[in-house]
Amino acid sequence: MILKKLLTTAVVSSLAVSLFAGEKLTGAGATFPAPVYYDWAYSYKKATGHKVNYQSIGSGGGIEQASKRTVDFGASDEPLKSAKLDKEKLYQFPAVIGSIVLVHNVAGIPDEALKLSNTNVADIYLGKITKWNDPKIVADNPSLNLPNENITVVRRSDGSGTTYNFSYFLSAVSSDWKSKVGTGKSLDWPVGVGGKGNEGVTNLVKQTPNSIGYVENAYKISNKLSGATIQTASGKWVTAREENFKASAANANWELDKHFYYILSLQKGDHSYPIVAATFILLPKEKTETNSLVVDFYNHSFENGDKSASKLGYVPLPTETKNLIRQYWKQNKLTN
Amino acid sequence: MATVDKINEEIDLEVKNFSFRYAGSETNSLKNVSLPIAKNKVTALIGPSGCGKTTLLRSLNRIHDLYHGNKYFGEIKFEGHNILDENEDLIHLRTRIGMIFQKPTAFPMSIYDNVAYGLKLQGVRDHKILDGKVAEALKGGALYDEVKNRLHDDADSLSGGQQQRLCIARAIAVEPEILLFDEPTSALDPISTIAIESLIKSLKDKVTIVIVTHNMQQAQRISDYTAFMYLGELIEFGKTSKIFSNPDEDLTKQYISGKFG
Amino acid sequence: MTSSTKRKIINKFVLSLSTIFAIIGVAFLFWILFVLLKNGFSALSVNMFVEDGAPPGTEGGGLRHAIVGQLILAVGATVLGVPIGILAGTFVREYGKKSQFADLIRDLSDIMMSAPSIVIGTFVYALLVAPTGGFSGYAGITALAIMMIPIILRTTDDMLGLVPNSLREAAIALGAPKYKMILDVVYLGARVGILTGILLGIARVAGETAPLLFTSFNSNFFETDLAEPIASLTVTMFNYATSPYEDWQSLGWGAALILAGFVLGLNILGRIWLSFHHITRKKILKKRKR
Amino acid sequence: MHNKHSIKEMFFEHLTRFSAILVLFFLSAIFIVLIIKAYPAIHHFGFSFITEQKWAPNFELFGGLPAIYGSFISTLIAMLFAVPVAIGIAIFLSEISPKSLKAPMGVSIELLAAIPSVVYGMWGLFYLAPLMRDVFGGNGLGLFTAGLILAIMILPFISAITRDALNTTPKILKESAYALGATQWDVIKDIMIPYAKAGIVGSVILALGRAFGETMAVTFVMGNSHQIPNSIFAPATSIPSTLANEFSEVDSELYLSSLYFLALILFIISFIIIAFAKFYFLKNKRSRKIKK
Repeated sequence: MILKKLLTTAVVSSLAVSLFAGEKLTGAGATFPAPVYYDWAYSYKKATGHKVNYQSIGSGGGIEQASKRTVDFGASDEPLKSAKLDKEKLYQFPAVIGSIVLVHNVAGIPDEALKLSNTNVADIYLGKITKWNDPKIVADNPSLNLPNENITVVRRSDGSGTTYNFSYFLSAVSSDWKSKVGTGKSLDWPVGVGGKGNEGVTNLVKQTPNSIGYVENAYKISNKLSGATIQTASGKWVTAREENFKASAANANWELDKHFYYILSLQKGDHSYPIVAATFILLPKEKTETNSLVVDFYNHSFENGDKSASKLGYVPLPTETKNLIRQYWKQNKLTN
Repeated sequence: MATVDKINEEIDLEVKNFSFRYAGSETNSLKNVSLPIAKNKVTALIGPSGCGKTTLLRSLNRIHDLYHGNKYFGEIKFEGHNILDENEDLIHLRTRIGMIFQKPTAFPMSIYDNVAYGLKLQGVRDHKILDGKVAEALKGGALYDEVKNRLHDDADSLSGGQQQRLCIARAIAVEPEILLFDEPTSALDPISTIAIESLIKSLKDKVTIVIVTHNMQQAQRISDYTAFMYLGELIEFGKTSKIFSNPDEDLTKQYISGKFG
Repeated sequence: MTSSTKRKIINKFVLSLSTIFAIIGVAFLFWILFVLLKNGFSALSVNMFVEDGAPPGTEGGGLRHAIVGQLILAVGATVLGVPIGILAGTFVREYGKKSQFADLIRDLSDIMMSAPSIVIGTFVYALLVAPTGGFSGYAGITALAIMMIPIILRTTDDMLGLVPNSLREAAIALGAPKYKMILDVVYLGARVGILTGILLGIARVAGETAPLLFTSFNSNFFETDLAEPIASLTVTMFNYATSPYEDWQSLGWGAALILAGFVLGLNILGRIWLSFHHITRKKILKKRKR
Repeated sequence: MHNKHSIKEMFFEHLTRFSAILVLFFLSAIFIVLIIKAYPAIHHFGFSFITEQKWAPNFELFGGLPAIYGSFISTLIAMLFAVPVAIGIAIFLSEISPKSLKAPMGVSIELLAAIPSVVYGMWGLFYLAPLMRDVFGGNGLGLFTAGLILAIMILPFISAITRDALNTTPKILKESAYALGATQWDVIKDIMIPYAKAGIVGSVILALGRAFGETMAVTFVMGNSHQIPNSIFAPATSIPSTLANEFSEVDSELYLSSLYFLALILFIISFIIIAFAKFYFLKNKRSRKIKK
């Protein structure tokens, strides 16, 4: 039965091998923007017939594989500085803005109800706070019925830009974190279980009662997870909502000659969600042919993809930023 | 219909109207066999291949029970009770009725451990007792002198004839009352065969022996009584001298004169 | 208590324990099988075979790209690995015989057969992916072929060993040169066994994930160009199963069922084929005797 | 005519020889490539790599101990479960089971050995890990769960080979033990197991090698934590799962090299395990034959 199905598949497939030869691109890297890239690639294929095969393997992988030229483009949530870009002969531009949210799986506590101060977040990830009913958490949440259960800390097992931005934030809010763990895509984690990609972390949080994890907002939305309310740079409670992400993103100060290097973490403003990050595309300088295709894909997506990006939980780049990127493309002769 | 001579001996085992059917078979492989096994004598079972002599021998210690579905009918009396009884303690029975097989069956252990195996099964743990009994059994098996300096060698290192004597030593170590030999020399060379035969003759002071053989000279040489079987039936039983010189049945006569078989 | 009753009690106890162990072990194994069948069948649909991958939450995503990719990789590895394996096995049995070199090759291929497959993945990555500038179907095929060669080598070696020497002598006596004898007579005599070995070899490598992670990588699209990354059922399963999306997880189970069906199918096919030929061969022998 | 044949003959022989040499080539090439790629890490960390616990890629600090430890402990747990159960299954199949069950059960166990390991991993993540969480607390991911999955994965393999080995015990040998008054268990433990010992040990060692190098079945449930866990129920990592998780995502030479170092260690340990099993098997084949 199965064999028969397989055989028919083989026959059908060989007949279906498309006669029109669409262009093919392979990209790999950050898992943070993967849902929106999948979505854009799917629409792009429908509109143009070109295939953009994006594999979410982590930002570390994105930088490595782009530097090694094993892919046509890489993607990373950790922006690279000019020196590194020159060394690896890469171009860089942002593609979309996302936000890192803390999601939990504590029975009976709805979305946004749990308030976690920024230092408490750091202490949980340092292993200093191990129980949900720790007095430090209870102090901020007097009305919640927090269980006397161990917190299962979930984090990444792979090199991750999400981790980079999250640890950048933790280093800023906790000197303890800064000295003991630091900032990076892969860390020497004091506690926790590791999931591969944002996908893996989300899956583990979903599967494990009393767990907490950090993921891109899209993963929270599509999986209907409960998130925590955290603090702005000035200590005001702020929920993980689009308007608060936008408030943060509005502060961005992109510069062409820095290849858009900019970290959006902990922006000023009473509504600025503190862990917002742009995610970047890396292009090998010498691959002019594929670069123009990649640029075409992102240009097409900038024009047509804002809606789906918002729907998935991302913040589309503002029009002026997009124009700046187009200028960058032109300046570096990336377009046809 | 069979001719079963009355014998004037102490009877150790008595087979009475015994039939046997193998699992899955629709006919009996042994049909209504009756014969006595005399104490401290050698009884030989002879007959052409497939006549049931080995089947009969293997019934005497109920080794057939290892395979499901084999059926016994009739009686085999041993010290007044029927060993075919459902509640018979087979483990105990087999320590009293030992068996030697067609091929040497040295266990994958040392010479010493082979002989001590049955004793250890019976719970003998004392090394001094074991040492003594092993030596005694090896002497009884006419092997002691050949192996006394390498008791802890692997039993595999012995020749075929030595291994067969080792098996005999192993069997007599537990001091059985009866020993069953299933063509014990069929896999051996003539010299080893002679050694085994003289061993069997010397053993009968202590134990009762039943031997299956297809070698009529062997039966003549070592047995006191002979049973001739054919197609699952007992044709004739009597003193060996009589069976081989002046049998009552025509079939027996034809067989011992080599007309068939 | 006598030693005999004690032993009988121990006997009962240990045999019951072993039965219980067997039941527990088999229960676990059947639990896995049950889970696989239940989730796999509930995920199975026509779409799965005619549609390619889609973003999570999109209606109508399928596994066509992964099924075809898997077949391409399996066939590619077979085409590359089987001839080398058979020739090497032929050398070991027909030319090398009992030489030290032949024994060395035998030992090494046994070791290669059990080498951790992920190591082979890292090796091919260093050899083919990093220098040539890309994950590709070729790299995946190479990794699987490297795993396949020792399997085919040892099967060929064993199967040629079963061909009676009288056949070889008969061919030589007719004046055939050695290579002719091997090609025409020895291979013919061993073909059933070798073919079974090939089937089992394909089944073995088709279930591998680890060597593909860094070689053929993965693709969300239908891809037949071996120079590009290619999807496989195994890597797709890994990605889908570790994802948080229920539709992807479900597709992952579907992929698991298809893959297990494929692998088990090959195994069963091999067995039937072998037993069928075993029987016919026996029959032929009987006829000859008459 | 004769000449044509001898050219073809030579060509064919050399073709086969070349193919055989390819095996040697691949194995040595794997070794050499791993060593070359691992060299920067070997040079940088030396052998303290094996004893160093810290794995902090952001500080360019790499210690292999947690992964090596995780590989060993998960394999050990797997063997502790798998060996008695597998031997139990083999004894059941060869001695206890009614005839009607023997063939179907035997075949299905052999077929289960063919199920791809990634399926075991999926089952582990979705079914076994939640069960472990409910039974033992914690989050259900870690050495114990990984060991259990490995055990189940190698179970069919060990049982099938052990059953075959037990079945090679000559009937007559078993009968002669029964004839001495042995019970079924006496025969199994004193005759069959010693007789089949080499085969059993060989299969166990091969299974050990397989468990040690297994990637997919454990990566799902290991927890992927580069810490030496204080409990077997806590998350950990193993060499293969570290490679699967991190290999394609490294962004520094030393990081990649450290992963190759781990791969090299894994390869060497597997090599030793397999070579040992092979040696055992070979030794076995020469001895232990019943004399005819």
